[in-house]
Amino acid sequence: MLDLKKGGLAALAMAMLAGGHAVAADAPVKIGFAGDLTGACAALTEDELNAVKIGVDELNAKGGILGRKVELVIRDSQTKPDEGAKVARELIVDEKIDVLTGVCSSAVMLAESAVSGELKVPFYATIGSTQRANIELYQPYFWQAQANATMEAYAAAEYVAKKAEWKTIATMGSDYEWGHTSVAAFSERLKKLRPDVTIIDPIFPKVGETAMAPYITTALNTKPDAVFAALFGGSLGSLIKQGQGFGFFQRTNLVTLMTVDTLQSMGSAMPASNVYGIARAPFFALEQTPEVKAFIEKYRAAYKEYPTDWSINGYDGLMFYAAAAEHAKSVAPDAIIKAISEISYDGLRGKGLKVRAFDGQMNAPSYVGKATKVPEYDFPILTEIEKFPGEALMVSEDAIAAARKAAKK
Amino acid sequence: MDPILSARNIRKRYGAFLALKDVTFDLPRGERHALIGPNGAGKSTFIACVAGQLPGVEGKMIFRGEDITALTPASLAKKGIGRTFQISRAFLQMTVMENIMAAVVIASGRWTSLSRGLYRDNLEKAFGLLETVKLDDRAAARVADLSLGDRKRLEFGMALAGDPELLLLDEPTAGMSIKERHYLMEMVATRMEETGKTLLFVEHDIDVVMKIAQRVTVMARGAVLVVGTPAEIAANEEVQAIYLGGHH
Amino acid sequence: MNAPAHPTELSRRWSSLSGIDINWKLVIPALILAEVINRTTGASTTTLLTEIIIFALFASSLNLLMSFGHMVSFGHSAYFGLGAYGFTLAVTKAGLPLEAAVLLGPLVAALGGLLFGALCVRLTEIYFAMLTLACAQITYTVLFQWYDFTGGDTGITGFMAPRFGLSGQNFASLTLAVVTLSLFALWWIVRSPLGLSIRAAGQDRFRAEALGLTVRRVQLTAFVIAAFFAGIAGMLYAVLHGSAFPDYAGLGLTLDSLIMVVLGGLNSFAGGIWGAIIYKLLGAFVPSLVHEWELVLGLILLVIVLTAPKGFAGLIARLGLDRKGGR
Amino acid sequence: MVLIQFVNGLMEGMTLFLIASGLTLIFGVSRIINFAHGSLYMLGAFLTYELVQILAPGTLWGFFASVIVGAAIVSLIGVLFEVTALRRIYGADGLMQLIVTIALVLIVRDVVRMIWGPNSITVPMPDALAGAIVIGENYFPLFPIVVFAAGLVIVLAMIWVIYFTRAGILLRAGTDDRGMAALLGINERMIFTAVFAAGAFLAGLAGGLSAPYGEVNHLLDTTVIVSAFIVCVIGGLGNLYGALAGALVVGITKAMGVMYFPRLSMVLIFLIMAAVLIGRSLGRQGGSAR
Repeated sequence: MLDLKKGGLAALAMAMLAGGHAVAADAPVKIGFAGDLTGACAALTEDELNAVKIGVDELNAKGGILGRKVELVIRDSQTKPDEGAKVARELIVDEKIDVLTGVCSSAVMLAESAVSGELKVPFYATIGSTQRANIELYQPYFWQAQANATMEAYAAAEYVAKKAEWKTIATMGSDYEWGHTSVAAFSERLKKLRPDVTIIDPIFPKVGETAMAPYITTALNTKPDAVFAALFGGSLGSLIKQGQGFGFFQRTNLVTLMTVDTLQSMGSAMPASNVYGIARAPFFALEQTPEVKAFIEKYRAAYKEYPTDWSINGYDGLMFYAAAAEHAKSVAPDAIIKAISEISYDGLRGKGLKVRAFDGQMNAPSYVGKATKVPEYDFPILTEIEKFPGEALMVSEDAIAAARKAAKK
Repeated sequence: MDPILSARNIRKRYGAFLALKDVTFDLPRGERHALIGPNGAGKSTFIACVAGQLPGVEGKMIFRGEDITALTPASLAKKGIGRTFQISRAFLQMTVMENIMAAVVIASGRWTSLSRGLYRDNLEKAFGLLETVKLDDRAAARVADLSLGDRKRLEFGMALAGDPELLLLDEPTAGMSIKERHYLMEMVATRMEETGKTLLFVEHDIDVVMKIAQRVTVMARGAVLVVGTPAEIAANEEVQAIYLGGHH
Repeated sequence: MNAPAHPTELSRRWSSLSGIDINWKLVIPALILAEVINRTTGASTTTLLTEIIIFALFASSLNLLMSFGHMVSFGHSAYFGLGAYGFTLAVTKAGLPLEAAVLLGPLVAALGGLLFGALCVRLTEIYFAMLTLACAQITYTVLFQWYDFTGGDTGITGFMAPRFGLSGQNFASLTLAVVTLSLFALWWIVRSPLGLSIRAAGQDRFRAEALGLTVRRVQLTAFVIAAFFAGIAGMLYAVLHGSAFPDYAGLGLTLDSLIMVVLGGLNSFAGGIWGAIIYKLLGAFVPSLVHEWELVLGLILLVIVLTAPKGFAGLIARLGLDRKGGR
Repeated sequence: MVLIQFVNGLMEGMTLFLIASGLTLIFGVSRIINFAHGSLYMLGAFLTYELVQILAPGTLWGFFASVIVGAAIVSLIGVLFEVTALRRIYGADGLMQLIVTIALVLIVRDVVRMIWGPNSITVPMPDALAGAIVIGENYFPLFPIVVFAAGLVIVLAMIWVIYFTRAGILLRAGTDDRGMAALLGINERMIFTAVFAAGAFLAGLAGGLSAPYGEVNHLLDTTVIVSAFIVCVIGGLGNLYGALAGALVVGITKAMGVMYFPRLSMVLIFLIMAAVLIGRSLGRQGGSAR
């Protein structure tokens, strides 16, 4: 029952898709943004994209990259790995992009990384942070311009270790790779730093769980001094809101991921004390250099809101790429890949950011602080912040090599 | 002559309601037997019990000397019990030929076959059945487009595909015109006559019963009231009082 | 009785007497057209074409259950996922050569279909559908959580050159060939005595039982066949992307396939093919044209369903464009 | 701890029931699998968020008034959808109706995102309900207890409407026997619309009531719809008491499961459903599968 009409329709549609795509030598530098614009990652990715757009405008105002105009090509991966791989391939092959970025979900990141490795086009992530990309799925055309999950958990452990009065720590994480990796890394580091601390066996609510009461009860039952929770989104919000009815924030402390978007959406529901947040790049904690101030102002003017961690990292990631291109005097993939480990970049998150060639990991910092309501903002921010430079958190090359060997088995 | 079907103390309840109260019933081989009775007498329930349609039937059902009480409709069909339903249940989205062919294929037990040669081998049998029920000229029509009378005849033809020893027809003429009723039931009677198979049918039209049935069982309130020839039944005062008198 | 007719005449008579037929004259041009599109357009069109072809098979396998067996599955992606993982794990864990692994995917899917199907066919209608959903979610969870074996939620990537290292166009041609053969096999099954029994069991299970058909056994057979072909589609998809993710067995894909079958048109063999073409094209174009693509896609779905409640194939039949089909 | 977990389970169960009740009502009467039920729930949450800010944030009456007004608006949206889209295809295959409701899911999700953005929002909890009843070392949070009570009120109200009012008699006539309803001269379409309105109201109510206790964002629809369906199926679709029992069983098993089999949290609800369905199929006599 196939018939010609169908074929005709399809042909028409296909012809529309195809279009022309010749690339001239002085064509613009194309940034392919294959991001999770819908689905579970939509909110984070939108913040990232907002900042990337500002970055592109800034670059073009300064004459572009290597004198070439910068052009942003946007695709929605729908937070689906197969869709991500598809649009990444389309961007690379048809749009002839020079660099790929945008992902948030770990699974989508790995799917797009595989495409980048296969087609040898540079790809960097500023949200998605699985360590598998450093270990067995490492490929040379990929780098992470943010702290990976392990580094972040290490930062939390360093912060917690300094709280001498905390003797018993309960742990929980969302039941997927990020949650498990984070809890394991946190426990490993904390044990090393504070052998006297008792770490309770972790509990793992399912991804997206919003009925947190049973988990709160279980965690509180061990009478911990603090609870480390590798949760985000719905589970984290529910934990904080539902925890208050159980006196969670009178009975113990919470150490968890607390980026600016979370602080904003919690708003008045944030407990007055006892919440400690790990963040990637909270705008209020950055050294308020003229560049940082200018960026925050520009962002606020454009989007009527403060930039989130995802915005800062998205912007920083793009500018790092531009710096690498200027250094290499080329956007050719191999030149870029060589350049990223040669340059030292001064960005919004501080000076001296560089990528380790061995596993494509940037020495990006992490921030840990105490969630506090302050009069200057209509949402809580982090105070008593400690910034942990990336070098101290990065897993050693030897350990990565060993993990790679173990994963091969 | 030993009965082809013999029911012993058949009892079926729906919750607190006893639909069949210890029905005992013998059906001689080769007989055309009608089940009559007022609405709610348990006729259709009894047919459904014989056909294995209902769960939780108590009592014992013997078919050709074998206990069939707990068997499923499919295995009863394989043992030689064919049936039609009160409401026409032909395969609506198939053609007449496909309906008959489905019946033939299933009756042959080769439903897993992937070979369309099976159709070729059975086409003549299928056409034969269609001729029997006078539908050979409508073979390519879709069942959904058939008249009710045609559908009922088609169902009869399908029920014949497995050459059943016992044919159960549950109100085969419901909803048909008087002319159609007699046309269908005479066709059934002729076929039974020719093949010597047994027929048990539920029927409301007394004229049809008188003409077709060799013997009649009258049921009322879930129990057998009386069994006899049509003439005996017609003359029975009790039947007249309970059934014929109250006939609407 | 008539004198025995000549066999070919009989088979010709059977064809004219059965309700479903295919217009062979149009199949070859359609295939040629697909291949021409493949060879004359860009890489992304080729990828889209390949996906359409793969999903035409996936949706058609579900269509076997839905249109012919009248069994509505809410968990068909499980077998797509099992096909993909069966293949992928055969390569990564068992170290099988690709040729053998390719066969293993669909077999694993069929095995899953046998196991879950045996449970599901004991139920009917919405309860059948919900048990298939439960089975699919159990499959999804195993793929999602069994880190040591399935790679967990971040899936398995980089274990092979996508498309066996073939060029996009050559792989599209290969896919077209495999899917055409598979669709032909499905078509053959639908028209065979087995297919007739599946349709009979689907249209009226009581009638079919009274004729001597063990309906559950027929339904289980249909379920396993559908799972097998969904497994082929899943395996092809894993090869296309060179990766496998738990999402392949997720609820999203199940919904996609349901939408495809219904949009394409129930009670028609071509429904799954039509649905895959329409839905995939919409999914490719709408997001590239508007930011609020979910809104627009929803509105388009609404308009299509309200104007063509019998699906696309039904619409075609109504317009008289496709005389034989649309049943 | 077991006691607290049990109470936790009861509380979650009631929330689940609130979501499922409207779904099972709509299915029971019009046989529509309303996939957009989660979207209506989400709309209830967002409307409550808006209304609370207008009315009186933090107060008890402000919260409950917002929830009820929000649910009423959701109900209107439901009616609009039923009249413009669903009603046109009652004659078509049931699956077409499913697809129409899926289309609505996509539309509502994007509209919500356009209005309220992709980030989560927080609906402030009424100050009076923020605390807990503390017995020794055990905390029993107030808010879910109030939701539980509200759920009980709704159950009783539904029972009263369905079994003791004229509307309920008409409704049951419509559910049990379409022909009977026609005989009584009831406009079947009116019943369908009324029931859809009631189901949408319940969805909006559930969304509003649960809003302060969890995250509210444009993805709330999918989180909710699957578990609501499962609860209905466990209880027997269209069966109100069944839905209540199913919801409590799911809630309590989930809460207890955290202690005894934590790794199963992701599939637990599906395993319960599978067990119930398989049990149901085994409990049935062989032969005619119905």
